Amino acid sequence: MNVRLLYFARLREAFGIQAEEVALPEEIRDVGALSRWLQGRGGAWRAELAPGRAYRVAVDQEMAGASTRLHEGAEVAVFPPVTGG
Amino acid sequence: MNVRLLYFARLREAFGIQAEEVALPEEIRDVGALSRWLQGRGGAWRAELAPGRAYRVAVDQEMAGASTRLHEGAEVAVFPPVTGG
Amino acid sequence: MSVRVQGEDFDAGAEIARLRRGNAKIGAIAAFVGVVRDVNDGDPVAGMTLEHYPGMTERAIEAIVAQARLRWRILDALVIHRVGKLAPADQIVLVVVAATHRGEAFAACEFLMDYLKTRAPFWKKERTPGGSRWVDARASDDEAAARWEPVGR
Amino acid sequence: MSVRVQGEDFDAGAEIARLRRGNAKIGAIAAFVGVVRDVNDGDPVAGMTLEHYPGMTERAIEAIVAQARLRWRILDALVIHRVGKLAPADQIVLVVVAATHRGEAFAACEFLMDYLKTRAPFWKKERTPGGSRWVDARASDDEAAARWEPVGR
Repeated sequence: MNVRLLYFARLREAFGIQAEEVALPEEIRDVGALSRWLQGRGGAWRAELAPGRAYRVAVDQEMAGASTRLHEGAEVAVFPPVTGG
Repeated sequence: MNVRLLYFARLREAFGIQAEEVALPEEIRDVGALSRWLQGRGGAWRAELAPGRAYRVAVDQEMAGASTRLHEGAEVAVFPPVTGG
Repeated sequence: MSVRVQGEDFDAGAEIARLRRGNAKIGAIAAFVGVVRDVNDGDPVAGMTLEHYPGMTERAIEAIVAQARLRWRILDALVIHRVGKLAPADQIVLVVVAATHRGEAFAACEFLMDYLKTRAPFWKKERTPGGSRWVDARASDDEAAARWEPVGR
Repeated sequence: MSVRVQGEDFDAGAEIARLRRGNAKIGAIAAFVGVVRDVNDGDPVAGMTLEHYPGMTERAIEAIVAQARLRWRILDALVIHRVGKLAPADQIVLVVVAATHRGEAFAACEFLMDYLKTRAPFWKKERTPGGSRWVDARASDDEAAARWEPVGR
């Protein structure tokens, strides 16, 4: 499954990347699995997305939870808790 | 005791008077007694100031209760509940 | 802190800008504008006249602002209340509160409005097709003001 | 109802005036202006940069406004949120809510601000003498937003 990943703010800087297109292994079907897959990259990925770290995921621009399903062509954004206003 | 009485809004119109200087009998020493004394004038005075009617009294521009004492030269205002804003 | 009772209209944006200037601690400004509606209690309203008690009005509003300052850490506040003849869509009242944080700005602004409605000596007389009538005090306004008592949050 | 995300400053007074025009049912306007402070968490702040998630930002704010409309009878609402580089005393955000009665205008305006703070994808990076730093989310903002849940008043 191909998805587009976006990173914002502190996570964008920590990962050194703003956006990427990735082909996910077949078993990665929801946000929780995607997060563990990204942690597998090690380094900043493991540190920033480890259990207990505060980050948020949106799928197709809607806030998502660990069980939110992914789909072909999804836009998945990973970012810190928001601090606007 | 000489006091200056002011009336506002609906009460000003009902009494047909905006302000008056009165020399109170010696026994009229607080707001409650003043109100009963004014009711004694009859007509609109009795009707508007009767027990159960909603009106407010300020002494020297501070909201007052029935037991608020009067004094020589006091400015006493009688008016309906306020409706500003 | 500033209180004005006036016949003239006001410019809410200019007042907010003036309040903001020169205090870099301000992080939050809550403002309220009250406007004359064209309908009240189901009747069309052609306009209204606001009567007040000169002298006591300013004192009462200043006392309300002083209470707000005791309750919340506010940096500045402005109350402008108009009197005299007003037409539908005319502005009646402006309350602006500046604070470091928004929660205090909102709370103090709403408190000032609720207390203005129930503690400041203004009276509205509406012009309707059936003639002029004094507006009755609303129980809902007394209830709104009562929310803030007793002191303590 | 109108949502704008923009780099340019805004004129709160002009926006309030625009919202008021042409709706004679409006009796109450509550407005909030957020301003960049020169100090945060005890450190002097020389300025900040607001990053956002284009596309999702507008959707998220529109969803928040739609929620406010379900909860309160509001006649109109406006949200303007700036992005990019800002200096102390610059305006960040404007929320204006028009309603028939003030209680609903105040509640919806504060709700919109609380939800903007916790639901809309904006991130602040402050410039301080010690370097730039991303602002951490505040527990107090989560608590402020949580006040509005569950639905029902």
